[in-house]
Amino acid sequence: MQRYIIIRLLQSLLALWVMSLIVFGLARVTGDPIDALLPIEATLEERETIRRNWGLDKPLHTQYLVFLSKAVRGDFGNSWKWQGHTAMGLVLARLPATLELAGVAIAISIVLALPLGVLAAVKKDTLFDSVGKMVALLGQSLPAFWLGIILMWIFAVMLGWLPTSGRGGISRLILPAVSLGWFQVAVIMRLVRSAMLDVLDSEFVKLTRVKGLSEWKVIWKHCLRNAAIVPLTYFAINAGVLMTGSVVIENVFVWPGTGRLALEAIQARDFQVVQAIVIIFATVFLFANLIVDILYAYLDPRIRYQ
Amino acid sequence: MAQVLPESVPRSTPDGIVQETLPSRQFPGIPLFILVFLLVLPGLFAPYLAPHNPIRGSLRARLQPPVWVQGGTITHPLGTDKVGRDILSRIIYGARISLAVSLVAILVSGVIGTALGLMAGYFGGRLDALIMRLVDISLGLPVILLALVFVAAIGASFITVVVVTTVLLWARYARQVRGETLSIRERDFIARARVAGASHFRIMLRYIFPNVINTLTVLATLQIGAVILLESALSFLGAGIPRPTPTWGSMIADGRDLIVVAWWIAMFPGLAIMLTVLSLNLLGDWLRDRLDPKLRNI
Amino acid sequence: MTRHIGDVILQVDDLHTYCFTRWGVVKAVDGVSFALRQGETLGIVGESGCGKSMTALSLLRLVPRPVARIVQGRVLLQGENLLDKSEREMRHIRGRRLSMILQDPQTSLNPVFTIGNQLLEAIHIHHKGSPRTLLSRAINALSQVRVAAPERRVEDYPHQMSGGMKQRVVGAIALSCEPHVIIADEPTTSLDVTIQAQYLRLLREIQEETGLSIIFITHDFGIVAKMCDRVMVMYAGRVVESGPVRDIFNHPAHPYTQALLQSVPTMEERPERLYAIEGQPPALWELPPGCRFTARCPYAEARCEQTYPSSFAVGVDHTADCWRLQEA
Amino acid sequence: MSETPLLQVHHLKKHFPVTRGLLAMKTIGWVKAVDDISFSVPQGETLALVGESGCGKTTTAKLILRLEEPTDGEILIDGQPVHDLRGNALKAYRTAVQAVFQDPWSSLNPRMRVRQIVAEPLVINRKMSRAAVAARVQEVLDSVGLRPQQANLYPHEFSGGQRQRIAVASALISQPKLIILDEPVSALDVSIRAQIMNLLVDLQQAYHVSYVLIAHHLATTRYMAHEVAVMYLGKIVERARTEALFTEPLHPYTRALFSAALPGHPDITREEIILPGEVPSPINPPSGCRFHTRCPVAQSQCAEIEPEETDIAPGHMVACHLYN
Repeated sequence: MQRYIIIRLLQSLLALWVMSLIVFGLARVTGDPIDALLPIEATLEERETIRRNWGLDKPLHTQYLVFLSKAVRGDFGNSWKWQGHTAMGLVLARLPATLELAGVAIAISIVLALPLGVLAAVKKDTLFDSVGKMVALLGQSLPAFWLGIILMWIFAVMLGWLPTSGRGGISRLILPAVSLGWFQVAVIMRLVRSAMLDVLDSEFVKLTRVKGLSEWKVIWKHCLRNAAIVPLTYFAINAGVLMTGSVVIENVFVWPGTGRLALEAIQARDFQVVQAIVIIFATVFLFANLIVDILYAYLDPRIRYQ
Repeated sequence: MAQVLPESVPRSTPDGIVQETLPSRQFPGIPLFILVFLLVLPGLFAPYLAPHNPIRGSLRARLQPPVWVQGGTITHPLGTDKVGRDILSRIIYGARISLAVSLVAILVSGVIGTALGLMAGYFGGRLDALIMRLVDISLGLPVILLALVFVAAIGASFITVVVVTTVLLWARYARQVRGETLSIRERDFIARARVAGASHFRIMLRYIFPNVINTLTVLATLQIGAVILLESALSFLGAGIPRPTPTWGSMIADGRDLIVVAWWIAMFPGLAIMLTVLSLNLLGDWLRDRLDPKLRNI
Repeated sequence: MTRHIGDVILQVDDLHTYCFTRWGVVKAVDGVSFALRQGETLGIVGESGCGKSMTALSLLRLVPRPVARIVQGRVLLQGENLLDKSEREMRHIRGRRLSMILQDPQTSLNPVFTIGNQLLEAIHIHHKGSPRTLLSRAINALSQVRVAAPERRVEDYPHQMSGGMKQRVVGAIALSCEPHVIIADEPTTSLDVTIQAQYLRLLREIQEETGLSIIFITHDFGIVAKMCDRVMVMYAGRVVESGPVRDIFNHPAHPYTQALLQSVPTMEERPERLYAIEGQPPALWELPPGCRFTARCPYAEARCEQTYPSSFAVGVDHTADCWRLQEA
Repeated sequence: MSETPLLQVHHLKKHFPVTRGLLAMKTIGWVKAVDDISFSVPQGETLALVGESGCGKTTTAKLILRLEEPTDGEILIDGQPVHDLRGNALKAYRTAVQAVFQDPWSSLNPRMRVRQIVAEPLVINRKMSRAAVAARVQEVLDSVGLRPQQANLYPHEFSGGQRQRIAVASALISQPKLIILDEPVSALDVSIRAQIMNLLVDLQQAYHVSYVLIAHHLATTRYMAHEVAVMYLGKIVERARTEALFTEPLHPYTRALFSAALPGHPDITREEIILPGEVPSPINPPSGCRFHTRCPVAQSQCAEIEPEETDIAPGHMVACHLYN
């Protein structure tokens, strides 16, 4: 078990390192990195300062080592657009808003998708199942940003039930969280359904019925725990999808999180902030993965006792 | 839909239990129809189909509502945007981008992903570990963010969009193909091929690849939908194909701020995306039922 | 054997279980009748797809729904018709009065729960008591199937055990509530021969201790010879021959039984050539109207194709469905 | 028996490493799947390797088929060391040695037609015209009892027994000298098994081909094999002509296997030897005689000294201290 987590941790660090290479590389793929790193209107003086600060006169690998050693300490330099702030400081200040949004979206998707998926599998080929499948299909086909706009139009503009944008209070959280979680609901529901169908077919479920166990216990104790492993795997992958989905949704709802910061920073060519965001997103994603891996081990003793 | 007998195929397995497959879906006629008329035909023949120039509008005709709403005209059946461009024509031209991006991205990532997945699954060991690590990393990349960074660094273009989608998609193919290859590799017909002296290349090409084609078809169909969604999100954020080329995503972005006064600008391109992706998903599901070897008599 | 064979405990009359599929109605069990006495072992022999497993699942009312349905018949357990019971009543019967050992020990235990948990669950359904007494019952059940150090084994997960050990646990679960009848569905097919020998001996010992009735489902006449008192041969959903085990081995009456017995190589002698039954069993969704073995039978006549033969007595308690026996 | 046997196996060993470690794999033990076994098979005869799962019989088959590299020892076909073959000699070997596997449901490529499946060994290894290949395919299909029209079908259109016939046809097409039969009937229905066993015996007589038969079912080996080698935990514990072995099994493990075999009639009662416990792990197998942990007649020396392979009678080898 310990060994398993250590392996996963090492793999995460490896991924993070690759990410740092990408971030470092991106700024340098097109000729003079200064062009990429700074807005066009930057003065010659500023260019020179950056060039010296980043050691851009030195060979590439030295530059990378400098970048890496600073990055490890969370130092991505100062923001260009938001003068007087460090890139990392800006990102960390905005991170809670994004985590709040993503967290609620995850909660919505689990609370809805898990029972719906289980019921769809148990009531396979009934009306409930067909409707569930259609809802799931629809969910996977809607662009989240469009859904957000339409929801905003209906519930905020036409009905006036909810505020259109901004952060603060539950009422402002509902629309963005639903828009962000919608896709997840669809995907997880489908995964749970198919995983449940496989489990319901298995021999050990037959044995629990032979024992005389009630159907309720067969499903919610024996099947769900086995079936949960599949959507969990997916979840690890899609923690990243949620994070990036927030870039889109935050911009629709003017949610003051990292996603919105990212777009603003990119539009202002504030590369220091962008780099910090990419690395932070990757870290959050990898951390989510690690948690999923640990949950995995909790659910499946075959991993725990490896 | 109501049927007295469950639609299913009995299958005698070696252990003799009659197994039941999922009820087979009806032929996806409507989804195919939607795909042809919303994506394929407009994508191929946009200049002949579009009633108006998608880029140049007339300011006199700005913010016209669709034909069935009061104030709408038959000249612009789906209305116009704030600079008087015809929404219908822009949707027809937008299909080109969706079609081109998804086909190119699917093809490139499919070839790369399949080849790597086959090798990882077949040879195993360190090569497998290496490729799967890359897959994990690639699946963990914050794609949209990365795309934005790309665009900031290189500039928005068709190539950027294709590169970004490929970076995400190849890994899904590789993962899927590797998984299938792992299980196919253990089957006795591979051992028989090795006994007969078949080379690794021949085994991968003649024995494993034909057995993953079905999965690939299903995956590709479903992925086209995913690419269209991704491309539209990038366009929406201004990181897709640069303006003034009309794309469904950028049209929605145009309509966002005007949603209160001119809901149709954002509504119709969104519906186009939804219907296209929904049709692709339905088609993929149908293909899965039809082609997935697990559900067929082998 | 020192077993006492008592009264009829389970009687099955004219059981029909059909699967309704797109290809037509699969008559998986098509008119099966038999009686099982207390303390007796009845073998149900047949090839894959002959309906033997579906018969077993029908007795427990666990046929895969909605595809399969029991369409006709009676299953009388100690005089009560199980097919009239509600699902709730059935749950009290399963495990407690009628239980089953499944075929594959590798997949019949839930990998994510300890075996103690799965065993306790079975006991808890039918018995009330403090956790302590239930646990001691579980440990007893494990020692009954000769699992060494059962106190420690209850903490184990299935993947920590060997196949033979898992099958013992499956047996312990099935036996834990002291059922009157147990159905063993090919419980040893996936075990090695020496482990199979251990398991068969174990079942016999438990039967001697408890007076249990066993329905042994198998494709192997060797198991029948070793374990069973009476045997019932199934072919394509029907019982073609049934009778006491020695009678069947000494005077098989149905051509299918005869052919099966001759086609299996034995340890005792090497025949010059094995008798081979040509062809293969018919598809269950397009059955001929007459005898289902006609196409492969060396003695087939015109009437065999047209009408299904009735059962003819060929000895005490020994019947077979074959027109050739009408004259005799 | 003066000429050299077709297949000779000398002191064959196959040890698989058990590794552990995060980055640098460290070998912490060895699975001794096959540990110093020797046997030979003359042209036209059948040798059966019998034993329970994990005894090494399948690994032995893989070694002969060159699907695994031996750790030590050698395998000779016609006096040529199999694992040194390269180029044309290897191609010749690939046609001379073929295999039929256990599960007909997984041993045929579902995406190839029967004629392609059957022709594969020829297409890969020999330069032959299409017409010649097609003619040869028809010939072997006929010899296994399939109709020529069936060559254009896909495997899923066949039943288990017919699939196994296709597998046999494919093994026969290159006129091999040796066919490895890995449990060829155990996945088949009882009424089909006799068909395939008869077919294999007939083909051996017709083409004078040798078989190495992997089996766990003793009665099958009695019907099919000329010689039987009983394996336990990577070792051959007893090897004898079939008749001799079945009349007088010597090794305690062989006896237990015989006792455990199911009887052909309810009146047959055998001496009941129930072995305690299960087969130990092949990782760090028991010292001395590997069977001593379960042996009903084990003595003190059995735990310490490994018994030597001893010929009790001509052609009857047993490795047990009882017979030294």
